[in-house]
Amino acid sequence: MSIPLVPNLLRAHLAELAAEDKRHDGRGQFQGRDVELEINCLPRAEGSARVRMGDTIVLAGVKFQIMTPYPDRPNEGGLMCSAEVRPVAGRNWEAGPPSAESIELGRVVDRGIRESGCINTEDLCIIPGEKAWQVILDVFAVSDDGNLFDAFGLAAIAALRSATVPAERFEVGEDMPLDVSKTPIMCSYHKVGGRFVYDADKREELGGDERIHITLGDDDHVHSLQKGLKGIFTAAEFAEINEQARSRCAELRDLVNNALEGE
Amino acid sequence: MSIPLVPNLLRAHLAELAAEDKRHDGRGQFQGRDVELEINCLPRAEGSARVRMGDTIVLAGVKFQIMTPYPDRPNEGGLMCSAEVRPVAGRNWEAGPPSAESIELGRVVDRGIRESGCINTEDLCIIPGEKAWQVILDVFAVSDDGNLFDAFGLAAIAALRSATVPAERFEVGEDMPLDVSKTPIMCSYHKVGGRFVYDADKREELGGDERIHITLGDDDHVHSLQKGLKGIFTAAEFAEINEQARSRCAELRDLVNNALEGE
Amino acid sequence: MSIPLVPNLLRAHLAELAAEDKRHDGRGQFQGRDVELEINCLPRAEGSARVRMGDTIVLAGVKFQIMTPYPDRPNEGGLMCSAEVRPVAGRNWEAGPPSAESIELGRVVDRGIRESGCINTEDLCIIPGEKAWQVILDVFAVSDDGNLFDAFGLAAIAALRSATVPAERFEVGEDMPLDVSKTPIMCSYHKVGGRFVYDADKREELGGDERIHITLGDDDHVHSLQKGLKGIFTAAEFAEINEQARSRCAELRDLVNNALEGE
Amino acid sequence: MGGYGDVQCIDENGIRLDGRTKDEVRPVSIETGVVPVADGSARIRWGLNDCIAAVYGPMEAHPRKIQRQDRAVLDVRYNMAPFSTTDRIRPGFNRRSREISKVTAEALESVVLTELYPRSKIRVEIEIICAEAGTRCAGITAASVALAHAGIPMTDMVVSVASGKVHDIVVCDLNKEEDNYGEADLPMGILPNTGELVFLQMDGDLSPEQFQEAWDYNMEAAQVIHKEMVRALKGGDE
Amino acid sequence: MGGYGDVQCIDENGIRLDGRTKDEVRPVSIETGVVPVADGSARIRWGLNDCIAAVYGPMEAHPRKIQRQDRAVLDVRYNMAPFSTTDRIRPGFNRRSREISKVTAEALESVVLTELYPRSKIRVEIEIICAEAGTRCAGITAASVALAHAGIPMTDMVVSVASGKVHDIVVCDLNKEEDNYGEADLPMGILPNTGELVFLQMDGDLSPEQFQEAWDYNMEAAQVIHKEMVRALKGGDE
Amino acid sequence: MGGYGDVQCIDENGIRLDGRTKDEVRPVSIETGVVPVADGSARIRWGLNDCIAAVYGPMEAHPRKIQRQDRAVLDVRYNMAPFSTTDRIRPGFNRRSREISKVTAEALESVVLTELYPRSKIRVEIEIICAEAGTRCAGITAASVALAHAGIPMTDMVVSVASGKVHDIVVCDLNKEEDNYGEADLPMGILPNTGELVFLQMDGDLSPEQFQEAWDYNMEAAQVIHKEMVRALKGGDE
Repeated sequence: MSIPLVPNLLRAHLAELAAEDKRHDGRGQFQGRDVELEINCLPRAEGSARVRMGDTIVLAGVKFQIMTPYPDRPNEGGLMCSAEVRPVAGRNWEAGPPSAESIELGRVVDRGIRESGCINTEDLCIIPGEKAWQVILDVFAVSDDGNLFDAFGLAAIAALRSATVPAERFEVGEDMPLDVSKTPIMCSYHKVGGRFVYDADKREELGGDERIHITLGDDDHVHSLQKGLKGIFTAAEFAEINEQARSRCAELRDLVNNALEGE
Repeated sequence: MSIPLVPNLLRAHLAELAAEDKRHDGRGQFQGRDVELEINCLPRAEGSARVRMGDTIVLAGVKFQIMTPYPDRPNEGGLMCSAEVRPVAGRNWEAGPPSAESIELGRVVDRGIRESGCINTEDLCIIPGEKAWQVILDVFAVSDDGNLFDAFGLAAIAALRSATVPAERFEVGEDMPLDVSKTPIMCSYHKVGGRFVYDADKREELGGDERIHITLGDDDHVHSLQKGLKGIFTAAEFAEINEQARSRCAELRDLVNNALEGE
Repeated sequence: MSIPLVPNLLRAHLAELAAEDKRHDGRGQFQGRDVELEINCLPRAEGSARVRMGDTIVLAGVKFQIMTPYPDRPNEGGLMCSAEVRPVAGRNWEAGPPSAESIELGRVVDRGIRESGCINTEDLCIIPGEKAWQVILDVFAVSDDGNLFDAFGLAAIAALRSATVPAERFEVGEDMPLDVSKTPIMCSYHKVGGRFVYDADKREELGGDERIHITLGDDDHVHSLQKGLKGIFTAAEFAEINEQARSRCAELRDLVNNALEGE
Repeated sequence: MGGYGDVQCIDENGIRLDGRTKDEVRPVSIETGVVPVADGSARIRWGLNDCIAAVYGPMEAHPRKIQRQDRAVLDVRYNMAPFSTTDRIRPGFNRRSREISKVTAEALESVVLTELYPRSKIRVEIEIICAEAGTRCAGITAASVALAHAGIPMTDMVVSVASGKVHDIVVCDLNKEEDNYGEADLPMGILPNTGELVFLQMDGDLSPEQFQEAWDYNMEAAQVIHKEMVRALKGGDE
Repeated sequence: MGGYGDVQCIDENGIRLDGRTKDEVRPVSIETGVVPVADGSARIRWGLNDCIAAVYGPMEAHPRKIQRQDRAVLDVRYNMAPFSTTDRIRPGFNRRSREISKVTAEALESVVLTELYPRSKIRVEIEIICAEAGTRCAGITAASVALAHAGIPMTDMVVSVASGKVHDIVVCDLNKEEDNYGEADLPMGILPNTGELVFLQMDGDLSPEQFQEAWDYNMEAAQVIHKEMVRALKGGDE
Repeated sequence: MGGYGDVQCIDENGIRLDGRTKDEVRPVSIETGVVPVADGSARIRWGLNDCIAAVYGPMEAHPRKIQRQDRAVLDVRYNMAPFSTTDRIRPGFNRRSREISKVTAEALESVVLTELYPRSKIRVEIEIICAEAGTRCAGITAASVALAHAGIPMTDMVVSVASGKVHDIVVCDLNKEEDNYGEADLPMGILPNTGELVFLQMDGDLSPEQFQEAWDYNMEAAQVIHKEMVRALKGGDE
């Protein structure tokens, strides 16, 4: 995404609102936008999810391939997460080789999933040293009105948890659900008008400063952190949003569980 | 090729001529430039041709490689056509990654050959599942004075029909002619001054609108069509040039046959 | 490196100095800067060297990989030399794909080593047709104050001669010194103010014309030559610098030998 | 176009694998507003095809060298999402996508009144979310609706559809099996109000008579699809 | 973060493979002026890490589209030299390096007074010559010293260090084995004068209590490393 | 330069595989005007080498950052066509071609009066259609003729030729086998009117005496080739 000139008027406006403990769309400091989660919405994918948070819409699809295990890990398959935001998703996303923004986005979403250990790559082995599953998770932005990180994180874990290993199509056994042992959830906080808010929309992103992404596991364990963009924050600020993330992650985990039970 | 500013004066001039049923070089609406075809002109290629149409000059060369057949088609070899117009060929062709223009050119030439079925890829198998011939056809523009499409198409089929499979060099049998069962020929029509003309030269390309490429087989069967550039045409316009293409394709097919008999 | 506008004042100044047989830093026409050579300075490399010539500083590191020999040379391993000058080394070196300057630099250093025959690639074979050593020599510029060619050439041969084949780590036998039978040395001459000088620094490169790189072997045999940049020179000029190169190469060869004996 | 091996695409009663007769179009439904942040957008579901088109602009064209003094440029990208097909598609440069993007842009430029917006750029983004034969036609059709939804003036919309031949029988609006195992594919881009063309490709083998038959199927199908385009634009965003 | 297999990184007395106690920092030494042609430079040796940072600028920012009207841009590149690791690293584009370059730039932008140099560019080049866990921290720390050596005004320097967890024990300043076989890694970028943060990443698994412990180790380690940074800058080029 | 294995390149009577004596040049013929749309062009056939050079310009140099205030830039590309060698050459980026393009440009810049065309660009395109050792020399020589044919003022033309060593015997104008199996290759770019040099490379192993012998062969060969260059330019386009 090309970096627009700093919109100083927008920054000033958001700072005034923040001084009165308000946000431009009327939400509270740690209030998220409405979230819709739909499962198994992509007919050609082995697992999929669609997430809508306000006007931010994303898709995640899971595909499987047969790989040869790496020589030093003959009993393991692989997990690959890929995020590349295409220009369909917004005015400022450009075509061409992945930007630093889109690389960071992909790697942070990937680490949130991978570092939780929710997929045991040894479960993906078919024949040691010869055949294993490679799970490929593609997240795709349809409409970016801010906070793609959380939307991608939510769609990613929901798509994985809904996935079926297509063993029959590859003639290596019977189809079975992909084993996903944890449900890591990412919550992102953006410094806007001098304070952190949850689930910033595009205007808050444009008129804000640094952001912090927190991925928590089922038991409040921290699995991944990332601070992005220019900005200084204190230990006390971090402690507050970390506390907030615990309850919000639990709510979103319930949302995923309910959507999967609905299947 | 970078797109030059629309040369409005040239357009107006060509339109005036068209209104009087004339072309700037004195040709009739469906009259092509003189065509020269030379066979086996590239000593390092296994088949080759050189075509000159006015000041447009192109080469085509055929090379062979041994490939491993694809697992889902163990009895088939491959055919690859490659066209990349290098800056030697004209002032407006630029170095660098292939432009959309040059990709389209390559793919249209490729489809004209491939879709005619003139090469049976099963004939290219040497040992099923293990070894097969990959035929690589490279077309190369020396001088572009318009209508590279037809020059490439003609050189391509002539080079293929002149090719010898170099089995002895690869130690898999005796050299033999490449089996090419059909002679697809492409004819291109360019809207200039409001009407379609055959075999546009560079000036007509620059001052014209859309173009239509028609590839016909031995029996007037249609094998490939492509409309390029901005422009609207009617069913009646298409019917007229399709009719014209039948006789012209037959003439050019004779030219190829005669050149090969001359060998 | 982006080409700065020709610094005409600098050129004029250097020409005035040359007319009086002087150089801007007080050196004689064929006098080099002080040279420091340090061996085995990179803990993760199997052979390494650091060269300092004035404010030009470079590193060279040797790594080994196991390769499958090429089918037409089943008894040979490989030698790969790689030089890419990264922007750390100076204001005018830019990030991105390798420039023509950096490609030439890498290839000239590579040829100086390779064409001397100092490495016998048949010595690198482990099991014919199956396993062989690939020697990878990476040269790296830390600080470019002119004449990277000679600094790279010196670091390269010193790193190779200091290298140990890591057979134990790859479980193919016992560690042993890499066999390097010759010590090719490069000396470079730059036309500055109308005459050739040895070991030009950055200012002389910026205000100079063509350069000639000469790589000589142990017995004054010529192994590699390269003329770079725009400029015309005479046979007499070449004969003079070729003569100068013989004595200077011998001195630098002694420097390498002494550094290795010091190990 | 490959041979059809053992796959029997049409039965003895002229009924196709998906139950259609040979002159029938697959079910089509279109909605607008599916990319809320875009200036215009549309989604077409057509058989199993699922395609989104978004329009941004007119906006300033940059870098300046792409600007045209007398008109807007259309910057069109056709892309297949990685999960849109049975075998995952690797993101990145792709000659097929580049060619389809080019001919799609040229088809749309033929109807958009680009001369109203000199020096500007209109971005058209076409994303195939799920693919089932005829994705280039779905893309052109969805892009036309998205341009209209964005309020970009056009002389007409473009309706695109591909008929073809399978087992030597000409059929309307090829489905996936017919595309894979059939012998010819004729995609066209039609102006529904005049029957004129702005897009034409063809691959395979068609006799002159078969060619005419496929052409006529496309002309008829265009009217069916056009009705759904108009409905979606009148009906507003659902 | 992988499992630790048979590697025992801490013995029964709490002593680590390199002889440190769990709250100890690896030996650190810093020198300046190591790239004579640069406007500022620094080399940090930290355990077996060997990292060079060079600063060029402020200079005119080109191409113009990267210019900012109200401040300088920081153009930061983190790179690992091909011979810096056991397995040679192929030169060229690399997603990991791109991400580290980005977060490093953002950390440094938080302290550099970029508004003093509108429309200009400051290049920061970080090269890992030898790697032994924590190279991104070494890079940020070396770059801070190089910026100071170049005379670029900053509100504070950034000290970066990564503590983590191995065998369920939280340890300060991970070494290579602890990074390879441990369970968590928490790199932070700390302003030593205020304890504020400009850089934060984390990977792996930490309970809330372990997280706090690793955080506190980093805060303490930052003070130790900061002393060496100040010493190197006062001591001048050796 | 490899070893020569079993290939015997020169017989006991000093006759080479292609029938030449050791001081003989391969047959050379040159024609101009072979690229009708170019401002100047030439084709050289030299042994089995077949090389085309085309010149476009002087024209405006763009993008502007490549412009020079005081002279024209020469934009030279050397390329081998895919069918020019026994094993097909894949199109695209290639380090060898980049280096040859650079040294060719520098050789030609040494004679072209670039200062007559400030801010402009002269494009020189060299295409090897068929290759048989010494293609870079063929390219430089053809480019010189094409520049003259385009009417670009030069102080002299450049004649390029490569002598070398095979079986420890120095021979003039290496052919393919001698290049493959020989021990040294010395390509030079010579101004035929002064004997000065603008291009020089060398690979392999030459004693000081052998070096001088190869140098002298090149000087003599240059005169032979120069005659054909002049003839082609005087004779006009055939």
